[in-house]
Amino acid sequence: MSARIGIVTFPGSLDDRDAARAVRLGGAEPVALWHDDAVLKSVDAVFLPGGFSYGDYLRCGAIARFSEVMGVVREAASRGMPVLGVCNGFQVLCESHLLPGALVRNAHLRYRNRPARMRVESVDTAWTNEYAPGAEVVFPAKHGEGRYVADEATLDRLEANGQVVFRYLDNPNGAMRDIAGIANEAGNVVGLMPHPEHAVEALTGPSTDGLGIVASVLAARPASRTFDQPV
Amino acid sequence: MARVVVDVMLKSEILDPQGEAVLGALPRLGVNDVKSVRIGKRVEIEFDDEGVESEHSDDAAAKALEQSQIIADQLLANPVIENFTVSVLDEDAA
Amino acid sequence: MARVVVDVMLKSEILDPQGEAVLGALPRLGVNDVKSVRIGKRVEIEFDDEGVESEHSDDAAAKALEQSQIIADQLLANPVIENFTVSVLDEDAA
Amino acid sequence: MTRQLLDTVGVADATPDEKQPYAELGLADDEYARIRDILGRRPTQAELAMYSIMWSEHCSYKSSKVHLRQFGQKNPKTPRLLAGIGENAGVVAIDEHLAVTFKVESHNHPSFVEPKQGAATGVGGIIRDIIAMGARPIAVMDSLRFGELSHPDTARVLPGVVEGVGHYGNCVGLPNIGGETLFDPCYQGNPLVNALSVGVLPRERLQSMQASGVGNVVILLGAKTGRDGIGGVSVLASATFTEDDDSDSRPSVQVGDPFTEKLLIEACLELFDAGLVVGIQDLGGAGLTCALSETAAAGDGGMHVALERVPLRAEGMEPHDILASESQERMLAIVAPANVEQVLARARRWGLLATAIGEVTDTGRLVVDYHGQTVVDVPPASLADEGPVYHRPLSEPNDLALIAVDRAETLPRPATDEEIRRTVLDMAASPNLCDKSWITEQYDSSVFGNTVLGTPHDAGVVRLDERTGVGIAISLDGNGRYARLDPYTGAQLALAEAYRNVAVTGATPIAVTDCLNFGSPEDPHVMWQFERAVTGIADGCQKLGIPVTGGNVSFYNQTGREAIHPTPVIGVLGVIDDVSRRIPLGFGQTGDTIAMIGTTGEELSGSEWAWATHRHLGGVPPKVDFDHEMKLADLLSRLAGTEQLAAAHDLSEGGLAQALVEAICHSEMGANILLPEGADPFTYLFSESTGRVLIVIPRGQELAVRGACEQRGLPITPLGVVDASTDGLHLRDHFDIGRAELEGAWKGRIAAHLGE
Ligand SMILES: Nc1ncnc2c1ncn2[C@@H]1O[C@H](COP(=O)(O)OP(=O)(O)O)[C@@H](O)[C@H]1O
Ligand SMILES: [Mg+2]
Repeated sequence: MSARIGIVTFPGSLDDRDAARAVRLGGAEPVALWHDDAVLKSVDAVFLPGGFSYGDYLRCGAIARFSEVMGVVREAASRGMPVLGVCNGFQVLCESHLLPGALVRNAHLRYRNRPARMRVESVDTAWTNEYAPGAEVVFPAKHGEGRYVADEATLDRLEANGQVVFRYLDNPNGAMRDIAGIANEAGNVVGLMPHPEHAVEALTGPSTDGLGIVASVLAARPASRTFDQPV
Repeated sequence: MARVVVDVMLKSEILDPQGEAVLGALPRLGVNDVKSVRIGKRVEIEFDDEGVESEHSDDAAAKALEQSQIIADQLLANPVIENFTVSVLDEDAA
Repeated sequence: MARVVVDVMLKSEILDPQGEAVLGALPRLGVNDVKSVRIGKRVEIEFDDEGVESEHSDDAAAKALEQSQIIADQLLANPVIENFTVSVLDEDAA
Repeated sequence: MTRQLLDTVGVADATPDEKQPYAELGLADDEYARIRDILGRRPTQAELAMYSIMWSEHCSYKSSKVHLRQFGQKNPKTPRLLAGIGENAGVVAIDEHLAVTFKVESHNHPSFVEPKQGAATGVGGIIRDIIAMGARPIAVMDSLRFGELSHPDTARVLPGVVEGVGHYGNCVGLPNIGGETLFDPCYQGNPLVNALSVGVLPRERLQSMQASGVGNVVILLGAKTGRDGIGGVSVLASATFTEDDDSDSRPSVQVGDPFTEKLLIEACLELFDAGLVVGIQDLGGAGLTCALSETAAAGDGGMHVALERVPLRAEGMEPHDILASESQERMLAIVAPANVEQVLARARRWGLLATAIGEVTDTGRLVVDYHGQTVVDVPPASLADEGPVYHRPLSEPNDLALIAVDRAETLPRPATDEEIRRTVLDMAASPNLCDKSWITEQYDSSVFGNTVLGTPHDAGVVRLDERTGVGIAISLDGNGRYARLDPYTGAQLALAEAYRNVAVTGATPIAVTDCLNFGSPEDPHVMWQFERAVTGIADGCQKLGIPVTGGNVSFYNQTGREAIHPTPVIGVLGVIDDVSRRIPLGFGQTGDTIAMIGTTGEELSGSEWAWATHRHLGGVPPKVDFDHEMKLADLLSRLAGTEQLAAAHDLSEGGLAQALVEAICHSEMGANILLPEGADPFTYLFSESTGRVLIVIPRGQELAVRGACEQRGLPITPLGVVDASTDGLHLRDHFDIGRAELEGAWKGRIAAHLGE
């Protein structure tokens, strides 16, 4: 049976269908999860897609954090379930304190859409283990609030623990230490600003590098493990 | 009707590019003696008084303040990057 | 050192989708008695005192206020949809 | 604030002589008399507000109607057309299963007053037209015109407009797949913001705006109703309020909420798929007034509405305020009583407000009650369909004959190779030709994962179906300078360019939408320009065999008495069977042949060269040849299907020189060009003769491509080869320009002008 990857739809999620396509093309089965239902439908991993949840009003991801589904995602993540947040999903993970730091307004103050070249800095995560260490990848980056910030101590800790997962080669937003994506200490929760799900087909993307994300989580899947809420 | 204001500002150590941009534009307005500009959010919260009506307006204000504290802490400000202050607006200032 | 605060709020008749979104989220925090939320900008402007140093601090404040009025009017607020208020911050509140 | 007696139908009956501010509302004496005639009494305030809005130029098309009829009369009959002019947007069949709907609309004036919100709500409005047809919106485009790039007001308007277009589209999750940005002093006080949206639907999901089925329930979906955009009818306020109310609180500016729009899209599509709605209509200009009267008129003819049920955002709104409000992000659905609960539940699930406000009747009247008192009782067709029709006087502008003889072909030209080289660089750096990525990078282009070609390609190409690979191509084009010189030809040039831009991607053009931006219809010269442009488009579409499926007219684009250039903007939709066969912009590989299809004449009047280097506008625009365009389109779609082209690029503003600059900068490769024997390099590089395309032929395909051209009688001229090792433009025997120098001229101009 192929792995089941849950994709959460919040009001204002935009990339949920695209994430489902990427999951499908990567050989897994996408499963739709709804923000207002505290159920994970026996998925093996969760993908929080990009978009503008709740309009991204107030702060990106701030309101989505309070959704029913995030309660069970948080719980499952603590038990080791792989969770990926892309763009708005990354913001939700930071706002939910599943990942340290915050994503703030781009230093140049504009929304900018440009392919981002990045280096894979850590392959010890559930979502990057199939990449070669130090591999260069290109995903579209498109956001107005993607500048990663954290205090120096946190940044040092992230670096020391190998929790910096993706680093920009041409920093598009002023992110501290060129950070594009990070992981939690356990390596099962990963967030990044650029969009791997928009780099899965040569016809539509700047590369097909995004497929490595799905391949990684498939490879990381423990033989038989379910992260559903214990009954 | 209790009205509360929550002011949310970026922590001083966090770069505020919007404030910087405004600062950079000031000389064009002929203003040259500004040292810094910081831009944050002002959130005005208006509480419903139903049910509190009969109570003292002081109580209503106290309750509104307390609730606003929770709202600010949990939702309006992100403690990683922001600080906030909460204050009750004068009835007549409304 | 004069510090001025400019509060910029959407005019009351203008839709504030940000405020609406926050209002809609409050029940998730267990807060049910809020009637409205409006979100605007709070701009803190800090003036340089060089040159004004020798004068009275009142003069400095008055000048800062006047300049802030101009900044708010020309740059910070969009008169088509926003109103603003300008106030001097207490020295010690700083 | 004390309120006087409500102006009900009963009150109106009893007070026939009450003075009414109809003139202030823009109604003429005879129009007001006709309203009294229709009603057999004086209108109530609410009715007066409704008539004044529905009979305005914007809603009734009273000046343009007699001319727009030509589209219907000349439109070629095609089985593809599932819904045409008169619907919210035209719908064309793509294959057995899928149909596409698309339309372009203006939001010019609001974007000048409040650039960001004006542009944003323009995008929001056109998206709701697409939803109303039963389609999922899948992309947007924007055609923008500003005053001089160096003018201080452009620094206010342009960034705001771009931010608004970007913010709204990005936030509802629609890729922006193209558009245009042009600068001319004539748009200084009157920028143009035209937004296009396109959507896709299974053919059987096509929706109608009919309020049919007596007893069916009228449901208002989406945002609360506030005082947005009721500026026009606010003169009625003084009649109802004894105490004066802050006039500031009656903004004409509307603020968009793309988040609510996104919820509207998802909720409406769910309702359509579940078969829960009988009719649907968006609320755009004229708000409830328009939606109620149009759905009622299109349906069984009667409707009853309890206005107090409309959820309000502002306090103290009067019936006429509620009816006139242009609050954004609202739709009106007609639902069978048995389905009402389900509709409300589904809306709730999406966090969307939904309220039953009335029902369909068979009375033939639109009756609106407010707290049980009748404030409106009118035949709905008198509002929606039977507005005034004007035959405005037309007269050719007096200066046209003089302008025609002031030909750009007589202007001094760069003489030496060095001067021509300089001209290539200066033109590349000019506002109209320079790189627009400062703008387009503020737009999401890849959301949905179906964008096959986006900016800076000639047309946007979007995949519709992952299984079959079928897709569409759209281009949006206009040229106000050409239209100023000759509105008939100018409009046809815009049509021909959009058509060719679609063809260049390998798609086959199938349908047209248009946005006609003009000055005041009360000016006979403007009205003449309008009539000529409409006739040009209608004749052109007839020749091309593709129908105009819908569009928009924007009049009164002027500053004082000075009208903008007549600016018809044309959107052409094409279909491509397999998007993987699309032809991109660029250069292919080293050794590929660069060639040009088409003929270069000495056509410089109205050109970018004449404007950029001499500030000159005169003469007659280039000739249009639709037969040639059709052959060209046929050729390109054939060559796309057989994958015999590596790349193609339309020649338009700036001519061959600019097309080469763009291909070089995009592909980061060089071009070795040798002009044909005896060709005058200046004319060859800068003439704007139409019907020309730069193509790149992979090695080994030259003969086949040449044969395909000759077979269709299309002239093809080899120009050189692609060279990845030399980088830049090498014009043999004349000059070289390195890529760094080209890019230095072409890139970064907009940011530099805006001081960023
Ligand atoms: N405002 C805009 N919005 C979206 N795309 C734009 C805009 N302005 C220009 N573009 C894109 O930039 C590219 C170059 O524009 P233009 O020079 O007008 O192209 P062309 O001459 O082929 O019509 C095109 O792909 C066009 O779609
Ligand atoms: Mg073009």
